Amino acid sequence: MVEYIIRRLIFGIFVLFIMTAFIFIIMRAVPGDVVTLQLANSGATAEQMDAMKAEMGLDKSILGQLTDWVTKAVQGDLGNSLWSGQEVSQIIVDRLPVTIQLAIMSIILAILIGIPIGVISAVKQNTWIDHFLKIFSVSGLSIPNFWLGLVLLTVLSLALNWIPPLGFQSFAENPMVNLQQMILPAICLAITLSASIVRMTRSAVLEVLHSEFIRTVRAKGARERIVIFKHALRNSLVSVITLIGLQVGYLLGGTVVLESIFALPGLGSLIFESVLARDYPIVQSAVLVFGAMFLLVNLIVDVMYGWVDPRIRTK
Amino acid sequence: SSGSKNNETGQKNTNDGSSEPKSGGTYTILSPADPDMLDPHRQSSIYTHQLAGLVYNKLVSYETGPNVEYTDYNVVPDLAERWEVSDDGKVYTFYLREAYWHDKAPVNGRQVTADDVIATMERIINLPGHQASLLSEVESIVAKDPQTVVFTLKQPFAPFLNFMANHFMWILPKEGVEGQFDLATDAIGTGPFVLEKWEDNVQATFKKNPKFYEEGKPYLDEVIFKVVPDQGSRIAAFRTGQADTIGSLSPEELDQLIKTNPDVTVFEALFATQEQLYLNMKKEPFNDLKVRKAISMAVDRQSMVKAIYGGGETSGPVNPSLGDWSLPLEEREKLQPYNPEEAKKLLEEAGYPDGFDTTLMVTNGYGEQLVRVAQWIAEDLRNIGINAEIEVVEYATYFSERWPNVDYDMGVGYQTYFQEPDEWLRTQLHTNGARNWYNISDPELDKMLDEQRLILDVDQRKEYVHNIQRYVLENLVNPIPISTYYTKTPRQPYIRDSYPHASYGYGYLKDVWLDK
Amino acid sequence: MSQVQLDSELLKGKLKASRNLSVKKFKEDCKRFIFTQKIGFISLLFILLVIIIALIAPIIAPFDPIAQDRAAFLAAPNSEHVMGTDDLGRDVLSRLVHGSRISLIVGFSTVIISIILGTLIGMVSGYFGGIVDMIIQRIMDAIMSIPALILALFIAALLGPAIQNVIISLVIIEVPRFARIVRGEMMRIRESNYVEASRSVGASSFRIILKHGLPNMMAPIIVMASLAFGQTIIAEASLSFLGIGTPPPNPSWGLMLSDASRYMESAPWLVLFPGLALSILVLAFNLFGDALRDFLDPKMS
Amino acid sequence: MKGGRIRLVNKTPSLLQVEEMKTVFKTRTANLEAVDGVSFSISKGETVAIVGESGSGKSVSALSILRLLDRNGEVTSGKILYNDLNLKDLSNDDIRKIRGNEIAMIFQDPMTCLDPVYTIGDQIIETIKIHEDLSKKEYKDRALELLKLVGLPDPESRINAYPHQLSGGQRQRVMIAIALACRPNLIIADEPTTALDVTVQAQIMQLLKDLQSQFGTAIILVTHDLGVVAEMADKVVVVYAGQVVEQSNVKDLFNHPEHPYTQALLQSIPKIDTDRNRRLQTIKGNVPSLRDIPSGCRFHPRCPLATDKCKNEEPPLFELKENRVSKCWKADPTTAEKWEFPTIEDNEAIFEENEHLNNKQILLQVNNLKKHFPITKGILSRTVGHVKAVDGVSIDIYKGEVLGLVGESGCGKSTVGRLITGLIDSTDGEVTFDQKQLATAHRKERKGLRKRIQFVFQDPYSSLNPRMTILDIIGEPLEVHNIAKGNKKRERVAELLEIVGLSREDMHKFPHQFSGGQRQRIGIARALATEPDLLICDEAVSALDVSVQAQILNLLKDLQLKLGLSYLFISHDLNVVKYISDRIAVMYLGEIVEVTDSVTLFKKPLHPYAKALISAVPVPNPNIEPERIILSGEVPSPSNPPTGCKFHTRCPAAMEICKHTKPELKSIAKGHTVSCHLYGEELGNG
Ligand SMILES: Nc1ncnc2c1ncn2[C@@H]1O[C@H](COP(=O)(O)OP(=O)(O)OP(=O)(O)O)[C@@H](O)[C@H]1O
Ligand SMILES: Nc1ncnc2c1ncn2[C@@H]1O[C@H](COP(=O)(O)OP(=O)(O)OP(=O)(O)O)[C@@H](O)[C@H]1O
Ligand SMILES: [Mg+2]
Ligand SMILES: [Mg+2]
Repeated sequence: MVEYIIRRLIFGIFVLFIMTAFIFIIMRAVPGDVVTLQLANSGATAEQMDAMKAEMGLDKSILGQLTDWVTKAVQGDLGNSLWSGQEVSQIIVDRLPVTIQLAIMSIILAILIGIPIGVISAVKQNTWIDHFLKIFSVSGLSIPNFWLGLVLLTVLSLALNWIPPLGFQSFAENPMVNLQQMILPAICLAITLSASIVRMTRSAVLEVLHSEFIRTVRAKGARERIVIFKHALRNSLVSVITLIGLQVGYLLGGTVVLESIFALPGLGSLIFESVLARDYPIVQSAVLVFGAMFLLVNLIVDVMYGWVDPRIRTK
Repeated sequence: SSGSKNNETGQKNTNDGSSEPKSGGTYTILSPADPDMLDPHRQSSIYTHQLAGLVYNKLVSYETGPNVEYTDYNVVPDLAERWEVSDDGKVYTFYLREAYWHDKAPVNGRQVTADDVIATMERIINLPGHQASLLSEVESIVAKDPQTVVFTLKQPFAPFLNFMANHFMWILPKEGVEGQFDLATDAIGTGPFVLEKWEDNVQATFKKNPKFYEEGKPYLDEVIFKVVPDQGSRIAAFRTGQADTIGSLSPEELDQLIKTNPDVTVFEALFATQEQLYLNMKKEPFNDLKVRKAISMAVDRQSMVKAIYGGGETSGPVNPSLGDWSLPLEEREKLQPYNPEEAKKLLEEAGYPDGFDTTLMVTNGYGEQLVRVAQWIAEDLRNIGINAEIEVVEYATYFSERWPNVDYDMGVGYQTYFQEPDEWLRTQLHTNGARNWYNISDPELDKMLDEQRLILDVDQRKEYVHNIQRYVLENLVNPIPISTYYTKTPRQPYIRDSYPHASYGYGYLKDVWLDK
Repeated sequence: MSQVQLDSELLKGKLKASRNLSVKKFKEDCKRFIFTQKIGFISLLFILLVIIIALIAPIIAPFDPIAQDRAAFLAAPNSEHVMGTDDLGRDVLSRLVHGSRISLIVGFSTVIISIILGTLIGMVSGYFGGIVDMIIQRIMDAIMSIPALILALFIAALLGPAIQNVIISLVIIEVPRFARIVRGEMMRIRESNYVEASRSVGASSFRIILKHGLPNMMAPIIVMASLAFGQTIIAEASLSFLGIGTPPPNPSWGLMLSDASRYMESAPWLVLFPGLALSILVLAFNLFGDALRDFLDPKMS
Repeated sequence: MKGGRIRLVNKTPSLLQVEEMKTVFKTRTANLEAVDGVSFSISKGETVAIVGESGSGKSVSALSILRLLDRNGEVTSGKILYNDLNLKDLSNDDIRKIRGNEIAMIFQDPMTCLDPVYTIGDQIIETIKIHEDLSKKEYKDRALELLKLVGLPDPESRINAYPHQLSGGQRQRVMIAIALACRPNLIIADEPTTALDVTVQAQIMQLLKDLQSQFGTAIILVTHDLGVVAEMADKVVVVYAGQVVEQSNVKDLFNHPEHPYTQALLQSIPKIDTDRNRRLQTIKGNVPSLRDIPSGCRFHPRCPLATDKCKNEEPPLFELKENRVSKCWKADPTTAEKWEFPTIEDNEAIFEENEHLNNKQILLQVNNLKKHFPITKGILSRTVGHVKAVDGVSIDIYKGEVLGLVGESGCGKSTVGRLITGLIDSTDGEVTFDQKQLATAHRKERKGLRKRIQFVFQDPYSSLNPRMTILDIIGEPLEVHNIAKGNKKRERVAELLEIVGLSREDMHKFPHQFSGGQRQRIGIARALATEPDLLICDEAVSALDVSVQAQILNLLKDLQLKLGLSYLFISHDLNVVKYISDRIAVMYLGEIVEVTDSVTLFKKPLHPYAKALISAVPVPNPNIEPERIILSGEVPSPSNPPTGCKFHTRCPAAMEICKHTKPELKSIAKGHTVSCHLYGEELGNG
């Protein structure tokens, strides 16, 4: 297992490297850079601009810049923001917890909503309950989450004269406020994810229910409860977990929009602002962190496979 | 005529004498975005300079107060207690008041000296950026004594005092200039509020400066500046009392807000800049004055600004927010009539009876309203046969490539918030203007632009500047001023003595107090 | 009649017979689909309806979608403007009708380009395996490990708002997903007995990929495509919401929705119609995809 | 006495009595009567076998008893009396108390029947927990005891194993332990040994017999293997298309089958004593689909004796004597006429002599062939070991000859076949075909050689691309080798279809429109397209019903004689191999251990493994009491084979030398080679 994890981590680093290069090259291939952006209207001379570019290391070839960046990043130095000059690592450390908390809350919410509904749907296959839940869950996939966020916010402020308190506070600082701030965006993100979980749970449970060992369990005289929760659900978890791993990408993507709407200082909103401001080191690092998060979640997913399915554990 | 408008709907903004200002309270400002950095000399962003106004002072500033219009540009003392101008208009002597830096390391509350001013000015001159040009006419700066600074100019220069009041002229402590602390992420000044903490893109917290040079001020204990990117969220926050002010709203948004919060007060003011429709003079057919005039005539400015911004004025080459430096409203309207029939005729005369196809560049970096303006203008142009396809360009590309390199047919955009007619006119319209991104080259105009800088008498200069504007609207017609809209900013009803000014900086918050 | 003629007559007859047979099979399949997948069928009808609307948009739209009625800004639905007007006085119904074009163009182009690229990459990767597969998969992993919307945002923001840029960025997102599915299918098919049978008679790799691989993976690809369609349309809307999607004045549903979000309180109809249209279309694609999956899954019958 | 089995006298009160049971599946298009009026009874300690071809309703009958049918199935009428309790009418709760406790079930495939995510201990204990309230320790003790009972080695540690960590035979033992957990009175076993190798099958059958004699449990055994029936059952119920067509005690059934279907079934299976030169009896047509049930007697379309009456009137179950019924008009005691099954005319029944074999020309020569599949690990796919799937195999095939290849699952039979065809590359060794070496031949030559060796696959359905027409499928080799195109291709395909007994009209259909036997004919037609000299038949008839299997075997023999084809015939069914092969090679763990002609091998096998293998074959004749050599232990892993003689770990005759010295393949007699230390060269001159 340890060897497996190490191997996955090495793979992950490899993947992250490709990703970094990809982002790096695209970002520099498009027009616009910080220096011109900052100085275009200033009447600064070309020499002044070049000097500034040199100061920021933007005068080298893309490959040279990439090498520089990677060498430093490997040593834990992610550079400084080209605008504020702040250390990128610090900015990321400040913002990462928000996004992580948001992601975790959404995943938990989505699981809490998705799995029970999925199981009910499977057990009541082809009844009206099933059809209803099916339409309901597919609808979850069909509503853009930014949309949901806006509606929630407007409706709440109008109907209840309440919105989550502004000014982000971390969970450690003030759990009550923090939860109030996080719950709405988490719900918006969770809806889509839970919709996929419902569908996956339903089909996985159905498939397992058709398998032979379920017949064995029934032949033992087991109650339906045991058949479904002890055997069918447990065996379906592998596919549900895989799904969560794959959907985490969508979830993290959704944070961009929802963090903007709900004024949460997370990585998602950071990345959006930084792309527009051509703040290369931040974009670079934030994408890297997102990628790493995605890979990490998938690693956790794979490790969990082993926990769920002993066939994988021993391999 | 008044080029500005400073109305309060609702009641009780000014202290009517019935109550004395109360100290205390927190004032929360919601903003759609954050300064990218705090260094005011490296950044032209409004967000940086608004916050700088809380922390820093300039040598001189613009007057604010109950009897001052939002757009009045009266230069008043700030860090300089008073100043003297030599008769030849070339030597300015500033006498510093007794003021102390904020009590933060490494400056630790020492007194402000001439050295600080000189260090700051040198920094401004040496850093690349727009601000350097503000001091381009300065020959030398010397400290006569620790409290006196003398500026010697190369020649008499009319805009000088205005430039000294410009928001780029925030005076920094020497230690900052020397790099003893990071000006990008920290700010130590002399202003009414002390920066306590700045979390990039989240919030900036300011505490009252107990040693502010104006006795008894500021009243507020704390100013909080929060970033809430989504407009809907900002409104919701205001509605639920989590914010004191949230920036300007569209008429529809304001209507809805007033429905739920009827006692909200609304501050209305002219926007500090204007939309301009600019044309690439090197390209056919925009090199033809008739075509430019036709385009200008085709745009229904009044209906546009009403429909999109809920109200505003036809603007001129100098933005009306600069008060009477701008042409009077009637004249602006007379010189830029809405007359599609006449426009069509002009086009015909120019040889385009059926109009032509072109593109209209716009960026969404300024928000959606400008994109709507572009759509409006395109529709107006369609009416006279010009088929302008809208090209929405990403902001960074727009601002660092397309616009400065004059890589467009037509474009519509906002100009930077200039505070001096010289900036409005000379940087944009002079053949060598730093912001002449339109391929304008008119030797006669260049001469006029150079001359107005030398006229020291204010009234005389105003007259001359008006003439230049008349000339521009008749003989150049590029960039075509469109409109300046009224900003409508909701405010919580308990806010008192808030007198904002068109120039940058939240410095006016020193007067604000909360009546609750 | 000569022998050759006879033969060709015969051949024609045979061909016709075989065509008839597959036509008949197709007809039967359709009937079975309609009969067993009612929701899916209704969804399909809805999708077809939207496609037709998009095709004949200029004919059925009562107004020019970008023409501004300056006498009626933000008009509530009325007899002239059945769905009201927007903040520039443009007819919402007409914009909605024309907007379907953009949604469908973005959806179709993205999905079709992604299918082609994804299938090519996936088939090569899956069939040959080994080092080729390893390299391709790592690149796909790298792209996939950037959260979708962030990648789209990144690319669309850098390239600027334009339909083709939206499509490019969505394609970059979808390709690895298709490639992965196709690769899996190809690996499954590669191991299948009929491919082994084909190899045992000496068929070339090219022939196997083309004749055995492609036809046998169409079903999962179609299912995947119908689901990707929905995601793509939503992604376009999200990008428009962030201001990097379809550029105005062209109406896209996402853009309309994002523009309308400012008038959520004052002009809710602006939000309602494009929102409904978008959600129902995506819903239809999802339900259709689901139905197709059920239909094609032998275990479900 | 057979293995101490208790034979109960008639008239004992029955434990379970099924009367006129009818099971219906609701599908979207129709209601399928999968079981239509089945009746039988079973007494304590008795074994009743339910036999029939695939799809005849055996499993459904078994599942109906405990109401374990899929959700869409229901027992609609009839009675299922268990100790006077009608299981059909019990509440869900009550029948649950019977399941596992009074009546237990064992299913076919032990891998898919055990929940993969729980340890086997958990799964055994679960059963006990459901029905009995014990302490934790008692549960565990019971589980251990059960594992010991079913002969699982080292139960203490195995109790914590997961199903995938056990071999097929061990898993089946666990299934049996689960079934026995609550000491049920009746066990219903649905094909309990079908998925297992013959040697393991023998172990499991022995175990069931032992347990039955120990506990007196009654067993309902569902199977299609008449050999297993003959060996295990007291009473046999023959089902056809959802109905019981004959019921009898086992001896009577095999000695005097009453129903024409039973008769045909018995004749269509090759037995050890079947004459290799005789054509197998076949039953025309296929088992009817439930959607399209024939009128009258359901068997009439396939019955050579059918009359108009059979077509129109459904025969009742005629009771011939006690416990003996037949559902055939011929058995009507009122009209009782003697009938005899029409046998094929002798000149047709006997195959011609195979002249191709006369000149003994070597066609294929395999020399020391090896295939080691690498086991990889790590990021860089480091090779950490090898699966020695084929480890030095040498065989010859003569022109016109059938060489049978037998051995346990995983011993490398298929790999040998694939190596010879060139589907995979060998690690070592050489294959010489018609005097040309395959490995060294250049590309064009190789392609030419490949044309002459073709493959017939086990599963006819999955080896046909479902999206291609038969024309394209059979035409593929013609196109690939540029033999024929367009019109010519069509003609050739038509010809081939006719050769394998299909009609040319079939070429425009798709695979799913054919029955199993027809599909295998298509597979054969494809293999014949390039006019090959050698066919490799990898389990080519294993997936087919016995009646269809007989058709295909006859076809293969015909083709051999007519076209002079040679076959490498790979199969685990030794009866089939014996019937079709001229010579047989026995494989164990990637090596050939014995090669000889088929008669000799069955009469006088030499290698201890071959002996065990042959003795383990169930004989479909209840009168014969086979002497079993039950091999102990499991097949070792081919990645880590034992040293010396690979068989020594399981060999009853293992000697010291076997552990470290590998025996050579020696010629013992003419055409009889064996690799075993028991036999020196000198022995062979006999
Ligand atoms: N859930 C179901 N729905 C519809 N038909 C079914 C279902 N289960 C079984 N059948 C049908 O019932 C018939 C009898 O099936 P059954 O499994 O009893 O056959 P069998 O005799 O056990 O065959 P085999 O030897 O292949 O196991 C078949 O035609 C099968 O298709
Ligand atoms: N591609 C492969 N990679 C690794 N190991 C393989 C591969 N193919 C077969 N093997 C292994 O080689 C051994 C022999 O396999 P093979 O399929 O030849 O056995 P077999 O005798 O045909 O068995 P069966 O009767 O089950 O078909 C098995 O242990 C199998 O797991
Ligand atoms: Mg069965
Ligand atoms: Mg095999």
